[in-house]
Amino acid sequence: MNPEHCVIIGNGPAANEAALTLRGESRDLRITVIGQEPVRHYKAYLLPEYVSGKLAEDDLYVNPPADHRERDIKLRLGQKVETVSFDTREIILDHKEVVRFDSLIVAVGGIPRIPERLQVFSDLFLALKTLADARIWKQKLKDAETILMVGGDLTSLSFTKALLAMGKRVIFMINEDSFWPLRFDDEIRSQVTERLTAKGVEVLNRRTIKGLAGISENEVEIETDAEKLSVNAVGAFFGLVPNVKFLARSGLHIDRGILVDDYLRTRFAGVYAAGDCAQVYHPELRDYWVSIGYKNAWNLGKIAALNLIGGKIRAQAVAQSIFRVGGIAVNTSWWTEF
Amino acid sequence: MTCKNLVTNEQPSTEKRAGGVVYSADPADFAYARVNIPCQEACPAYTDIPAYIRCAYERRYGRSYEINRSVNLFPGVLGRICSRPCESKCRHGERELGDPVGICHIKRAASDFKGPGRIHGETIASSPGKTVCVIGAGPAGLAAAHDLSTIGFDVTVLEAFDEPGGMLRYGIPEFRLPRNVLKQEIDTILRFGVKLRTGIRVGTDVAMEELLFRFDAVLVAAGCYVSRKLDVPGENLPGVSSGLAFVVDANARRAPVIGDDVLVIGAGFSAFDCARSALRLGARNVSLCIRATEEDLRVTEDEIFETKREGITIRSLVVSRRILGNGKVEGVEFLRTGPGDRLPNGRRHITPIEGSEFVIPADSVIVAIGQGAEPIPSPGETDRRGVLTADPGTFRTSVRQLYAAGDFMTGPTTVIESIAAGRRAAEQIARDLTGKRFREWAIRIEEARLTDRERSWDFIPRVEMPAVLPVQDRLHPPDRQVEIGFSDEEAFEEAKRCYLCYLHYEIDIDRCIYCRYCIDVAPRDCIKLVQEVVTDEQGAITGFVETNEWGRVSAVAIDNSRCIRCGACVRVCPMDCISVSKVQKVERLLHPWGDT
Amino acid sequence: MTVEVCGMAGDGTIAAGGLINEAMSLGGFSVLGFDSYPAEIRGFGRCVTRSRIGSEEIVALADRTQVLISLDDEQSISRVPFLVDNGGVIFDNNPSGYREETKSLAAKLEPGISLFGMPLGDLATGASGTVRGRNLTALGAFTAIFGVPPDLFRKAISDKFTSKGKAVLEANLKSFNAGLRYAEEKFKDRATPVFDVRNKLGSGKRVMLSGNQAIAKAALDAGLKLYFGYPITPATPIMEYLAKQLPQRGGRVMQMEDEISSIGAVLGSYYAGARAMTATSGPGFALMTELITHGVMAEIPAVILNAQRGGPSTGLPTKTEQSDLHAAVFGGPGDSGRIVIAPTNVEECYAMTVKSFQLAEKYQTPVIVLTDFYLDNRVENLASPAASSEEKADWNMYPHDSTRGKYWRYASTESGISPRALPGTEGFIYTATGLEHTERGTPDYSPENHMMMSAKRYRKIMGALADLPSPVEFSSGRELEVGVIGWGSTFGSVLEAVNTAAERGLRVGALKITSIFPFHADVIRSFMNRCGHVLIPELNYSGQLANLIGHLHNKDVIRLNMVTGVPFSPSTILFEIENLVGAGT
Amino acid sequence: MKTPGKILAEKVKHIRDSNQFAVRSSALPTWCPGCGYFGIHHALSGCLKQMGMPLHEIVVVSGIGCAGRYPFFSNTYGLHTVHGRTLPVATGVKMANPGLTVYAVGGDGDGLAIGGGHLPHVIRRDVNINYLLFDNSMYGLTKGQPSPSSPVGTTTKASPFGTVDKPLNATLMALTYGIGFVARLFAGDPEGMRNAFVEGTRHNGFSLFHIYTTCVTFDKVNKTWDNLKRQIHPLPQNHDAGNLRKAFDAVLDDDFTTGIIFQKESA
Repeated sequence: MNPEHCVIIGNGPAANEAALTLRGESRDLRITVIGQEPVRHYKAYLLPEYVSGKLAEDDLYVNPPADHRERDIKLRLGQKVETVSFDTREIILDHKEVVRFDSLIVAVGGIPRIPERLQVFSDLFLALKTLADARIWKQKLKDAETILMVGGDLTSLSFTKALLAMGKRVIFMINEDSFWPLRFDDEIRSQVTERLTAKGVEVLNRRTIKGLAGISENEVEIETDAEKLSVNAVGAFFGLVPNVKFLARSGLHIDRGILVDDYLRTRFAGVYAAGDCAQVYHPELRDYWVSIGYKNAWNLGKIAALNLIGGKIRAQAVAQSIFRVGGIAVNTSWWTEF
Repeated sequence: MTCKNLVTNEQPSTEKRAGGVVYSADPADFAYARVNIPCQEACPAYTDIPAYIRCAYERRYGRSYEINRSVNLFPGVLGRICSRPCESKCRHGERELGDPVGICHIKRAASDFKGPGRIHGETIASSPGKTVCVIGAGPAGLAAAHDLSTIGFDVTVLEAFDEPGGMLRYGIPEFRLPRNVLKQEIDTILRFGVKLRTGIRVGTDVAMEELLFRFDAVLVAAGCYVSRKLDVPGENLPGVSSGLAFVVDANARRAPVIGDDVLVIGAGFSAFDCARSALRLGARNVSLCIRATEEDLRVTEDEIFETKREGITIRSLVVSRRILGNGKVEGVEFLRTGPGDRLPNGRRHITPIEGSEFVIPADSVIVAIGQGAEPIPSPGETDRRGVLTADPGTFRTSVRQLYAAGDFMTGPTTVIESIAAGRRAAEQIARDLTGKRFREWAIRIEEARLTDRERSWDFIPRVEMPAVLPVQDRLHPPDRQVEIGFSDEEAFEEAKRCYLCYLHYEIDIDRCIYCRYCIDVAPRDCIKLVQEVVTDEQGAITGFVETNEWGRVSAVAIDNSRCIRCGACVRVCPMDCISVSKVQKVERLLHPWGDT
Repeated sequence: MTVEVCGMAGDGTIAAGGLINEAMSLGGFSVLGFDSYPAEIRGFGRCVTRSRIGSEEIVALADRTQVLISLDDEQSISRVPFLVDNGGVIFDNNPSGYREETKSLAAKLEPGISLFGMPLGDLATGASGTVRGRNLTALGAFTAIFGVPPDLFRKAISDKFTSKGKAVLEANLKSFNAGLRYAEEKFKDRATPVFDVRNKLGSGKRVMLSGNQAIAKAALDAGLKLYFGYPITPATPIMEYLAKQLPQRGGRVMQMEDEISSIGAVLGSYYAGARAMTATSGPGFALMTELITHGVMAEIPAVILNAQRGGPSTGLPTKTEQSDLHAAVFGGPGDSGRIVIAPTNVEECYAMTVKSFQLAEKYQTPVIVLTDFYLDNRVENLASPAASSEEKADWNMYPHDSTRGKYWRYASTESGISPRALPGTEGFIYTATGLEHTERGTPDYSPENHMMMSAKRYRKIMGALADLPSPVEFSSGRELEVGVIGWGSTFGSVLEAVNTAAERGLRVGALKITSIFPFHADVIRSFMNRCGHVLIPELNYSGQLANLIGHLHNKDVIRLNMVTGVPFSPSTILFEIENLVGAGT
Repeated sequence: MKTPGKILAEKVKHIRDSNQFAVRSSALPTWCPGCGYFGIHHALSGCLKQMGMPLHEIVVVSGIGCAGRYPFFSNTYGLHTVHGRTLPVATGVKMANPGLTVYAVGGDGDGLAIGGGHLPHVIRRDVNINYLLFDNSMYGLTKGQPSPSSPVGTTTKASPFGTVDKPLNATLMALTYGIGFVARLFAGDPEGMRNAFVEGTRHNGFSLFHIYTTCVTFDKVNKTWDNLKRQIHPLPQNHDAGNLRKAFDAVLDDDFTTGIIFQKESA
């Protein structure tokens, strides 16, 4: 008889913790982890320091290369899930492979958000979410002096710090609909402006971007309602959105993220979601929340795994660490850093 | 499942015509068309989509337009605002095949490029000398009037508003549908002697009883002009308006007053129209509040994207509990919701979460959660709101001579459904009055040749509809059409993508030697070694049991549901046993003028 | 670096591998390539090409592969174990249908492998209208990912396809460019340029030759006049090459109705004085044995190439093996000693084929050149070979004019070589026969005569040792812990293994034997007796070379026999060497 | 005009119900897609089905070449021998057990080149073997060399300047050797082949079926589907297969008439 097959989609903290927890609890389970990026599990929050050169690539990785093999966890990297069929319990990979599962944990995390009105300029924005992004930045920064940061999520702040440390000139355009995961108000605006200015950042407030144009490989021109700027690179930091588009019309309940109950269960038996892609209702907040941050993801991955094999553990967010943005609340452990 | 055939209880016999053409009424053939030409089947009016796209490819835009107009009457309108049930069924959108063909955009191209001097052909039938009154000049009413007029009925249309068009004129904003396009198509519809009288409200200006006396039949197609209410406290506060009233005012250029912070409650096209119109009327922050999630919205993905791009926020999983304000609206209190299973009607069951109250401030609230029909004083059985009821199959009310159709009868639907309903009602009325059938659907099968379609065309990416950018430029003037329309070249490229599902490829197993040459050249797994053929009760093939065991291979069979009509198999078959035929569901006028 | 292309027969696998070899050779790299393919033409077999590319001379295929280009994922699964831990895989991520996890290449890979999935078929179709160009699309991707200058490939593609017409060439270039562009764009962040073409190997003109091509070219250079053959894998390409080239030099190629008639015609041709040859493989060689012994008996020269494949009988037509040594040396009725030589690489294929004509003519006997599937089909780039005028000279011993009228065709000389007259020469009429005969050539079954003539024929054959290449030793010292003796295509693997062992500090040596019969017993014996262990790796089950020379050692030689159908892996030999060193002390 | 799809479903059901392809093995043929051999296989399968012989009393003997693979695809006893020696082996089988029905199959290289010497002798002996000669004038398995039936001028890699040898005509050879039953057939005419196979199987003595077929992979010029379909035509209605002289005339007049050329009355 074939052993039960548990597939984990994603290769971040939630996914890896889920896999390790499952293996810790069961020797018989067949476990497959499918990661879209072609690299091993790394600490994404350290990427700014990797870009600045403070850390080497090897410092980012979490597990030694042979770790998964030793634990008999099949790790499949650089492979993308195209869709999931819950009727037949099949995962379809984008190279047209069919993988059958008995249970499933979706822990795909988030992807950088670009507001709809700016999506026509997507090509000119650089994000910093993946190691691949970081490599592009590293390359770019070799001969870039002036960087424009647009938006203003938490990654942008640590990245700004890293850029300043590299001696770059940073212009920061604070964008109210995107200062994620915070709901933006004047108090925060002035607080942020003050902090950044003190560190030598040129802060632009209340601007509307009218157009972006790539002048050359190394020059982007930005037109706002107030001025025209010319910079070497533009970083887009509008926060993350759960990377769940591939599950559209799969039958899962999806709003921003995958809607799960307190036990991280989706509406299908044996199917869980964890980490930055899960959306949970919180009675105290009177709102849904989505976790961000390494620790939260790690924790949710563990809970999903334990519940999958019969546990009954509630995922709970601490209200103080939850912030609202655009109708959605987020739980973060990063905020304390700022 | 029965075919939505006009002829539900009578079966025309299969007959042959010259030139190798067969018209079939065999249920198996209808079933074939249903399974294999999914776009045409998805269209309530059964528009022959592969045929008109092929014409567009041949740059015969006039013919392409006419193929549309012969069944849906409003190609120019539909090319801009159709809900496109066909595209979600297009095989190009199936998993692994890419995106659906931009069927609707090609329709618009046919309309844009057909040429101003185009003379619309029309098959007309002999006059039976009967009179019919149609109440309502919306899509259903106009469609019924058109069909009756072309078969010789004397038709009068009564319209309560000042202009004809119904929701097309008063419900759809001008930035979507320019009025000159609408006017031209209405004029074409009316040209066979339909008498249009506007500004006449039945029950007020004229009594139903009088109409029943003066006409041989009366068809009520008065649409849905009563807004549904939220039924929450505060709904009558100033600053709260119904979506319908808002758009009718906006479209009649009566410039409704709008605040800075606008909440639109509702999830349909109307709600989106309200939100985008509000922005064009000067609102600063517009939010759409929906009960379920974006995924459940029944508008197109493009619509959601464009709406967000214009700066409108969509707030999901919320349900309004009361409208707050003191003499004027100040905000709305909502509850969060949790989504449940999908209901049979496609909507999502949702459950408000107790104790999740929260408030969003606003100075205007537009409630666009649906409409219902307005009761018309009339004899006959009604529902509990006093609206005349009719049999959905025959359109007959309890009063002989009196019929009802369109949104008036069914509640709000789409334009294309209304048109289809109006046409079907017209046929029913004509039959009831004369005892004769005038139009019927058949499956037309014709020998065909290989086309010039190439495999490489499958990889052409879907041509995006060009839209006015940057977004700021859209808002002034407010009636500026947002979608620019395909160029001739774009329409040609998009038309190339169509798989031409009306072409049927089949291997004659009697002559097949099972050499698999066809499989060798097949571009994808569209030709199979088949052990058994699975059919449904009507005889349509719904699947194949495949095998790789030589002794079990009963046939080498083309799976038409995976065929992309590249013709590679036909070219190599040593036994010449692969035939191509054109299979179309067509409507036929049974007693054309001059046919004795 | 080793690059593999794997696909089903008909996917263009072989063509793709060939282009990699050509392009990298143009780039100045040393290349050794080898393909394996099934007997079915467009059937259901797996094709694999392996190209080892380096900036130093390459003597053998490597065990592990750095890059796998998959044209058929199901087939390529079998190649996964050969991938290095951080290898790369280029594959089609939009095949025509869905596949189960058990049949998916991606499912089998270790996480360290870089996946380069791209719609090869779709790109090729989009570029050239047909999916057939997907092999070129994959090469485009290879070029982009590993930093090969695209013009190397464009040149290689032009060289290959120009003769097929402009349309074919264009289609192929388009497919290549489509893959190149797509991969440049999609993998721009993951590209890992490894080929530095500035670092060229010697500037000498290098040509890309397979063993078969080298043999055919050598035959031409050696003055071949007539070729008779019958199609058989893996020798057929020699006939095809000659069919084109030989007529231009005034010769002829005749495809006969079978191997029996082929060898018959070769003997007839030599009898009449024209250089001729035939090439075959095991089954055809077996058919020829009777006529070969006729050649021995009638002392008619013949050059017979036996391209070995898996046996016995029809065996494994597309697999490599070294199991015809006994058949070559001993096959056939009677005491029929003949000369057998076996080249070990492409360069020697050339040299030894030239040599075989010289030997056949000089010693008036059939000469058998033993190659194998691997050696015949592998390609190497080497300095353009040429034969010296001495090698090309007429080596026949003509009868002295003084013997006119009293000519003994089979005169028992000291060397055993009897003057051979050619038909048409006045005064030297004789009859060649396969019956035992006297010095004059008349049938004679008397015991004395048969003893004497047998001795004469063996004297002649053993005398050929003087002209046969001596074994070559590659050693790291005089006293050796292990000595490895190799022959044929296996020797490259032996040498690589021995070199590696020497680098690891072991006292090891390799001995290359190219003269199989007769062989240099003294040289071999003295080598053996300096070795703690003598190891003889062979691609046959029974240890055929070991059987032949094993008795020369004062203790048992150690046999390492594989009949897996694939070339010997250097690491298998190295493993055995290290085992022996461990066991012997 | 056919109703789309419906006929297919009915026919497949009929095929399933009639167990028509029981004579096929389970292995899919490895011949190139489009190969004429499929047509021959289809026709012989039809013949066996039609004649209703027990499959276990049938032996198919083959040699080397693409046709040599035939027994693997047939649900009968099969014997795959060496190149060119099909007919001697088949003779042995038939002589050992006359109760068996024996089919020998082979290509034109196997039967006319390497094994060509066997044909006159098996005809002389008139052993009751049914010999299917797959004549596509091409060596397929060795990747495209000319065969003994290739027309003069055939260009292949092994004959880059065109062949100069004249082709053999197997039907004419067989008549000359004194055969009792010879039919010339076309792989693209399964119906015609099946009828001839039935007749020839019934014939008590050696029967030769000389079948024109294709090599879709290596022959793009000579015996292509298009060429053969254009050239092939049936024997005239009034052809007298019992008359040897007429049979010679028919073969000498026309290389492309198909049908039963000659059939001696069985004793």
